[in-house]
Amino acid sequence: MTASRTMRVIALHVAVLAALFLVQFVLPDYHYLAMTRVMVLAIYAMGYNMLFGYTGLLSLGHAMFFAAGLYGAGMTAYYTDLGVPLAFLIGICCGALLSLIIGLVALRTTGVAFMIVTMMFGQVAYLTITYFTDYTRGEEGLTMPASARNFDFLGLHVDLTNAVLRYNLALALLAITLFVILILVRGPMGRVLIAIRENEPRTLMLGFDTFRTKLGALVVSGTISAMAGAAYGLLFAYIGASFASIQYSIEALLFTLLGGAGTVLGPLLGSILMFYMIDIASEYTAAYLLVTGVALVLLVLFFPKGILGTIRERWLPWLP
Amino acid sequence: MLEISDLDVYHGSSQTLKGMSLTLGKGEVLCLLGRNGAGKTTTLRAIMGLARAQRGSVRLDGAEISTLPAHEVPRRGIGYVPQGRRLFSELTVRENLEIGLMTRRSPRRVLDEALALFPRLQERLGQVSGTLSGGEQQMLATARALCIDPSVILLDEPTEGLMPSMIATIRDVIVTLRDHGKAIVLVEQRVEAVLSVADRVCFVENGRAQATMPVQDLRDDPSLLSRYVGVG
Amino acid sequence: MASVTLLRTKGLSRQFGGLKAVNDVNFAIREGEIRALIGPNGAGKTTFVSLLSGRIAPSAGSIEFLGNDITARPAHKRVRDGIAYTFQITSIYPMLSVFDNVALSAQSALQRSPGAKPAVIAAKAKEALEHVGLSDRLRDRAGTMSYGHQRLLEVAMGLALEPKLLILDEPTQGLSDGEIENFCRLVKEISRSATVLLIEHNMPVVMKLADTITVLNHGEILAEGSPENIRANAAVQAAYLGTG
Amino acid sequence: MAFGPFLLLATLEGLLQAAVLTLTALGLSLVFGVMRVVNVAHGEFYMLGAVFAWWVASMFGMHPAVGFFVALIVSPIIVGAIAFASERLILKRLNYDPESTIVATIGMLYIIQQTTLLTYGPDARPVPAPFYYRIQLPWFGYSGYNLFVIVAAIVMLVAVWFVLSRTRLGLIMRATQFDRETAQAFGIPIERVYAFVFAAGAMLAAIAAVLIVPIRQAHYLMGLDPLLLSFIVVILGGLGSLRGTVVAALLIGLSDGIISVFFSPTLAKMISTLLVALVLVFKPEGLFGAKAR
Amino acid sequence: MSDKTTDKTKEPKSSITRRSTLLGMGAATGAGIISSVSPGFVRYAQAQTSEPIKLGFECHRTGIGASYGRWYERVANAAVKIINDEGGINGRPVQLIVEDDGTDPKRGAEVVEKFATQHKVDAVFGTLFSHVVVGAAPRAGELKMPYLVVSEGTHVSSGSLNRYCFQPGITDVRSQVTSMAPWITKNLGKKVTMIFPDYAFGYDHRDNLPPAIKAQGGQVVEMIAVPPTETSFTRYLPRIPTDTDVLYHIMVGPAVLTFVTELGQFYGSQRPAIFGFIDSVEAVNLATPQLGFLDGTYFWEGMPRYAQKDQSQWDKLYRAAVGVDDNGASKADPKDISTYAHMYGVWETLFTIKQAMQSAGYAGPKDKAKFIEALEAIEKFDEGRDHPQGDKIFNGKNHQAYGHQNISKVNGARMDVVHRTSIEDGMYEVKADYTKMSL
Repeated sequence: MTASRTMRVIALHVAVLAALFLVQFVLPDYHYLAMTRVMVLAIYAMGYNMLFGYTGLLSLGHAMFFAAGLYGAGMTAYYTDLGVPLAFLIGICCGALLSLIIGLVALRTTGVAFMIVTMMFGQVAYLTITYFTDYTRGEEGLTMPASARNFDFLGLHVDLTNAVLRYNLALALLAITLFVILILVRGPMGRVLIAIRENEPRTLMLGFDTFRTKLGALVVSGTISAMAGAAYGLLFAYIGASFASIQYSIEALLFTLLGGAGTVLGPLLGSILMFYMIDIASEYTAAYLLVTGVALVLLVLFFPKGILGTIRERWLPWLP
Repeated sequence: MLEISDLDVYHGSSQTLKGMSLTLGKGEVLCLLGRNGAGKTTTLRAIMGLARAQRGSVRLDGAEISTLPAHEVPRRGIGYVPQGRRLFSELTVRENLEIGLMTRRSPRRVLDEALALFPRLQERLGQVSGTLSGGEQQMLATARALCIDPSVILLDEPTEGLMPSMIATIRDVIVTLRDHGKAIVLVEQRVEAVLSVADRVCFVENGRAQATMPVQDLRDDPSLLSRYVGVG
Repeated sequence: MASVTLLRTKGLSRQFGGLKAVNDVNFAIREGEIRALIGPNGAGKTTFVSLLSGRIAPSAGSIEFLGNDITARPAHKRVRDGIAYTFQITSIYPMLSVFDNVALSAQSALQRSPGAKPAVIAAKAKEALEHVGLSDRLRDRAGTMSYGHQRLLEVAMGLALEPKLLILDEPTQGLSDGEIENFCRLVKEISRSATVLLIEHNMPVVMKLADTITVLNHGEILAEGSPENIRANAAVQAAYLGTG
Repeated sequence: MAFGPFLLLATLEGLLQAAVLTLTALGLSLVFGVMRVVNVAHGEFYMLGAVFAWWVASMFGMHPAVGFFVALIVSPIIVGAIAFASERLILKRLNYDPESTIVATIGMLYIIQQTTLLTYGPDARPVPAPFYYRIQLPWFGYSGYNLFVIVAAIVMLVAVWFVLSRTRLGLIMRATQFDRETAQAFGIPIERVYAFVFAAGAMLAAIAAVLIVPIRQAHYLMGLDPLLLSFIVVILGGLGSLRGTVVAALLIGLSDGIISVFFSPTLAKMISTLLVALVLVFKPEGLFGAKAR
Repeated sequence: MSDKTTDKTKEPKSSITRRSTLLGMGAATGAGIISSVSPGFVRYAQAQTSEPIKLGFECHRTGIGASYGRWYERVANAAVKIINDEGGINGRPVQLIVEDDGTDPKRGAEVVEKFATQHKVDAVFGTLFSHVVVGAAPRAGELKMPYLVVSEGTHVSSGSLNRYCFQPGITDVRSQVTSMAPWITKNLGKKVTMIFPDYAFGYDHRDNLPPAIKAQGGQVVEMIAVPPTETSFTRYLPRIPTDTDVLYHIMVGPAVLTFVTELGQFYGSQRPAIFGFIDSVEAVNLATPQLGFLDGTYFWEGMPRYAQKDQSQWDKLYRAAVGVDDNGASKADPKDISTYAHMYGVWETLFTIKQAMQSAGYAGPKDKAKFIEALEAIEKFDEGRDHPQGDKIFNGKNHQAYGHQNISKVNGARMDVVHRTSIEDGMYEVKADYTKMSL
C-alpha cells in the first residue's frame, strides 16, 4: 500500500516536471520568460510553504530571506571576482545564517506575535538595505555586470543571457527543491512538522524537541527562499530593495494560500496562477494589486485550504 | 418554570451532553451533583446559550430559549454566576454591578436589594473587583447576577475555594433568595452544603440526568451518594 | 514485585502568584506498581503531574528519575527518558489518521536508536493500536472517532512511546461503563511492562486498579496507602466528600 | 541652529507626530484589545480618512474652514461605515480567528488601497488648512495649524477616555474586552459591540488623517507608514492599554524627531523597529502595559 | 506539424544556444497549438505583421511617479497623433502600447520583457525615475530592445548602461548643474546648502553640484539627504547652517508640497536665497496659499511652465497639442497642473525615434541595429515643432542630448525666466562610449 502510494507520488511529480520541461518548446516568447520567472518565484513560495504550510508558522517577513539570497549572491557577483557559482552558494549561506538567527529569536513567540515579529524583522532587513545605500544602491538597486552574465563552470561556458539556459536552470533548481521538500515532508521530519502544526503541546509531550524542529523548519524554509533569491538575482541580473518589502513577503503567503498550504505542489500552482492573474489584470487596470487583495480575502473566507488542499481533502488523500 | 429536555451538546467532536433533561419549578432549589466532566457546567452553559445545543429544547415559562442569541437569554430573566466567578476583574465593584443592571434596565431598587444582601460590597463599590478577597468576589458575582432581577438563578460551584465562614454566608444567601421566590439551579461538590438548601438533587453522569430525587431521600440514605457519584 | 524506586520527588513545590498549588511534596513511586493519585478539585493533582512531566517548572524541590536528577530537564527529554503523559483533555491530532497519530509516538520512541526504518515505526505503531483494539481503524481520521475511541488512541500513543512511567490523567472521564471495563483490563496489561501513575475520580476504577493510593489536598499529601486504608481514612473522607 | 531652539523645534514636531500617532494607534489598540484582532488594514482607514477629507473639502468651495470642519465630521463617518461593513462581511465570518483575520485584513489593505487608486487616482492632493497662521519665533517659524492639531488630538483623547471610562458604552466595551463570554451572559450583544469597535477604531484613524491632511497630502499609499508606527506604539505600550499607547506614542514621537537629527532617519527607524521586535519577543506585555492576564 | 514538433524537441538538447533559430518556428506553431486549444491565449499569440510600428511606453501610472506618468502619457499620445496624422513612420502608423511599471524597478524590468517578448515592440521609451531605469535597462540590453528614457539621470550619459539605452529628449543632471552653477554663485551666493532625496536621482545632484559650485569659487557647506519615503521634513531644516547663502533643493514624489510648505513655515520671510529644481513643485499649483513664501525664489525649468513674453511659436503649438494652457495647467481643468518642465522630453524623444527610423529606413525588428546606429549618428537637433524646448547637441557616443536650461523666478503665482543657459555652459568631457559595445 505504502509502496504504491510512493510510486504514485513520484510519478505525479516527475510528470509535473516533465510537463514543465516540455512546455518550453511551445511557449511563446513572453510566456517562456514569464515561466522562468514564475519557477524561481515558486521555489521561494515552496520554501515559504515549509514553514507556513507544514509547520503552521505564518511568517510575514519571508522576503528578508529571499533578499538575503538575492543580495548575498548579487553583491558578491557585483563587487568580487569570486564567480557566479560561488556567489550563488554565498547567497544561500546568507539565507541559512539569517534564518538561523531570526529563528533563534522569533521562535520564542507563537501565533500572532510570531507574525508581527517576523514582519518587523522583515522591515528591519528592508531598512538595512536602504540604509547601506552606498553599497546596495537602495531602491534603485544594482545591475549585474557583464562578468556575472558569462562565466565558465567546470569547463562549460555558461551564458546567463541565454533564455533557454535560464529556463532550464530554473527548472533544474525547481526540480531539486521539489524533491528535497518531498523527501523531507514524507520522511520523519515532515511528520513531526505536521504534528507541530496540528498540536504543538502534544508533540512536545511525545518527546520531540519542538523548538529545534521548528528552528530546523525555519532554516530549511529560509534557505530555500534564499536560494530562490540568489537564483533570481543572478538569472535576471538585477537586485533591488523592493524585493525585501513587506509586499514581497505577502506574495509568498498568497501563492501558498492559493495553491494550497501544506501541499508540495501547491506553491508552484499558486505562483503560476497568481502571476497570470496579476499579469492579465494589469492589462486592464493600473490597480492590478486589487487582484491580490480580493484573492486573499476570498481564499481565507471560502477556500482556506487552497486549490490542492481542497482537492486532497475531497478526492486525492494521497497527495503529499 | 424552566424545562430542559433531551439536550445534546458537542464540544468539538466529543459529546458533553447526551439527552440531558431537567425541570425546575418556581421557587425551587435544584442541585446538580456529579463528578468532574459529567456535564453539570455544560448544562448551565447550554441554558445560557453559551454552549449551543444540537438537539433538544430549553423552555422558560413555556417559551423556547435555546434558539435565542446568547445575549438575549439573560434578558429573559436568567441570572448566571459562572464557575470561577468570572468577574470583570479590572472593573470596579460598581461597574460590575452596573453591567448587571444594564441587562434588563433594572430599576435602582434591585441594586439596593442586592447590596442589602451583601453589605460588605456596599463599602467597596469603588474598589477594583480583582483585588477583592475570594469570598467578596463570590458575593459580587452573585450580586451581579441578582442585578438583572432574575426569576431563575444558575449558580456554578459558588463555594469553591472559600473558607468555611464564607461558605455559610453563601448558603444563607441562597436560602434568602429561595425565600424571595427565585428558582435556583445549583452546581455543588460539597454534599453537606447541598443537603441544607436544596429541594431536589439531580445526579448527573455522562452527559445526562441519571436520577433526580427529593433531597430528603439523600438525607435518609447517604449510600445513594456513593452509588451515583462513585465516591467511597 | 521489585521495589526499585522509579521516581522520587523531594520538597517539590510550585506557586502561582500567592497560591501554593503544590507544596513541599515528597513522593516516590516503585517500579511496576499502579499508583492512583486522587484528591478534590483544585488539590493540585494536575499541577503535580505537570511538574513530573516537565510541562511546568517547579518553584522549589527536586525530581529524581531512575536515580538521576531530572528537575531541570526539558519535557521532551523526559519523554525520551521514559516518562509519558496522556492529557486530561483528549489531546490527539484530529486531522491526522489514527495510524499517523501513533506512528508519531513510535517515531519518538525510536529517536533513542536513530536511523530507524519507516517499517519499524509502522510495526510498532500497529502493535500499540492492536493493544488498545483500534487496529481496524488505521486510516480513519482521528478526529472523526467517538470520544471513547479517542481516549483509547491517546493511551495507544502513550504505549507506543514505550514508557517506563505512564501518567494517565483522568483517563476514564467521559467513557461509558463498558468502555471503562475494557480500559481497566488495558491498564492491568500495561502495568506488566510499565509503571502507571493514574489520576482518577472514578473511585471504583481506583479501588480496582491501584496498588497504592496517594491523596492530595491543598497541594500537600494528605494520605498514602492501600485502597483499604484510604477508604477507611477519616481525613480523606472529610477532604474528599466534604462531610467532615 | 543652537541647541535650545533646536530642541524646541524637535519637541514641537515630536508632539505633532505623537498627537496623530496616538489617535491612530489608539484605534488599532482598541480593536486589538476588545476583539483580539490585529487589523493590518488600519493604515488604509487612515488613508481613506484623508482621501474623503479631500473629497469633502473640494466639494465645499467656499472658505477652507467650512470644508475642513465638514470633512472632520463626514469623513470619519464614511470610513466608519466602510469598516463596519467589512467587519460584518469578512471578520465576523472568520469568527475572529487571530491568524485568519490577519490574512483577511492584509487582503482588505490591498482592496481599499487599490480601489482608491482606481477612483481617486495616484496623485497626492492637498487639502487647504482651515486657517493659515504662522507663529514667528526668534529662531524659526512654526505653523499655528500644527498647534491646533496637537490641541485637537488632546481633546479627542480626552473624549475617548471619557467614553471608555465614564459611559455605559465604554463599560460595555471594557466588559467585552475582559471576558467575552461572561459579557454575553449579561446580555451584551458582543457581535454588535465588535462591529461598533471595529468601526470606531477606523474612525479614530480617519480623524487623525483629517487633522493631518492639511499638513501632508492625501495619497493612496500614505497608509503604510502610520500602520507600522502604530504597530510599534501599540506593542511598546502594551496591547490594548490606553495609557500605554499614549505614553508610547509620546516616546516614539519625541524620540523620532530628536534621534533622526543626530542619526540618519533610516537608521533611527531600523533601530526602533528592531527594538520593538525584541520587546515583543522578550517582554510581550509591552514596556508600559500590565502583565498579560 | 507533429514532425516539426519532434524536430524541436531534439534540437535544444543538442544545443541550447540554437534557440534563436527555433524561436520563429516555435512561436508560430506554439501559438497555433495554444490558440486552437485555449482561446484565452489568442491575444498573446498574434503573429507579427508588417502593419504598425509598435512603441512601448513604460509608464509610471502608479506609485510615487504617478503624476509624471499621467502627463507623460498625455504627451506621448499627442505626439503619436501628430506623427500618424502626417503618415506615420516610413509609411507605417505608430501604435502606442502602454504598460504601467508602478514606479518600481522590478516591475520595470518585467515590463521591458513584456514589451520585447509579448507585444514585440520596436522600441521602448518614456521611463523617468532613475531607479526604474537602472532596473530595466539591463534587460533592455539583453533583449536587444532600444530603450529611450526621459529621466535626466546621469546613468545613460555616464556610460553605466548599455548600447541600447538613449536619452535624446532631455539633458542630464550633470550638464544641467554644470550650466547653472555659475549663475547661482554669481547671483545668489557662494555658500550653498543642498537638500536632496537619498536615492539615485538625488545622487546625481549630490555628486555633480559640489564640483560645479567649487569650480566657480563657491562651496557646498552642508548636504542633507532625505529618505525618499519621508513625509515630513521640518526636522531636517535645523541642519541648514545659518550662514547659508543659497538653499538648493530638489524633491520628488507625493510629499513635495509638504516639503515646500514646511520650508516656508520654517523660514517665513527671513530666508536665504532659494534655488530649487522644479521637481520640488512639479505638478503643484503655485497658487496654493502655503506656497506664497516661494515668491522671489528661483527654479530650474527644462521648459518654462508659464508661457513667456517671448514665447516661441513651437511652444505655442506644443501647448495646444497636449492641451495645456498658458499657466501650464490642463485646458480641461485649470487646477490640474502639468509636469511641464519635464514632459517635453517625451515629445522630443518620439520625434527623435521617427527621425532615426526614417534615416535608417527602418522596416522591422531586423533593422534594430540600423536604428541604433542612426540614433548614434545624430549630432544635433534644431529648435522647431519636433524640438519645442530648443536646439540641442546630441552625443552619439554617450547617447545623451545637451540643451539649454532655464532659470525662472517666482513672481506672485507665476514664474518668469530670468536666465537661459547656453548649450556650451553645460558641456563636460564625455568619457563614455557605447559605440564600442557590440550590437
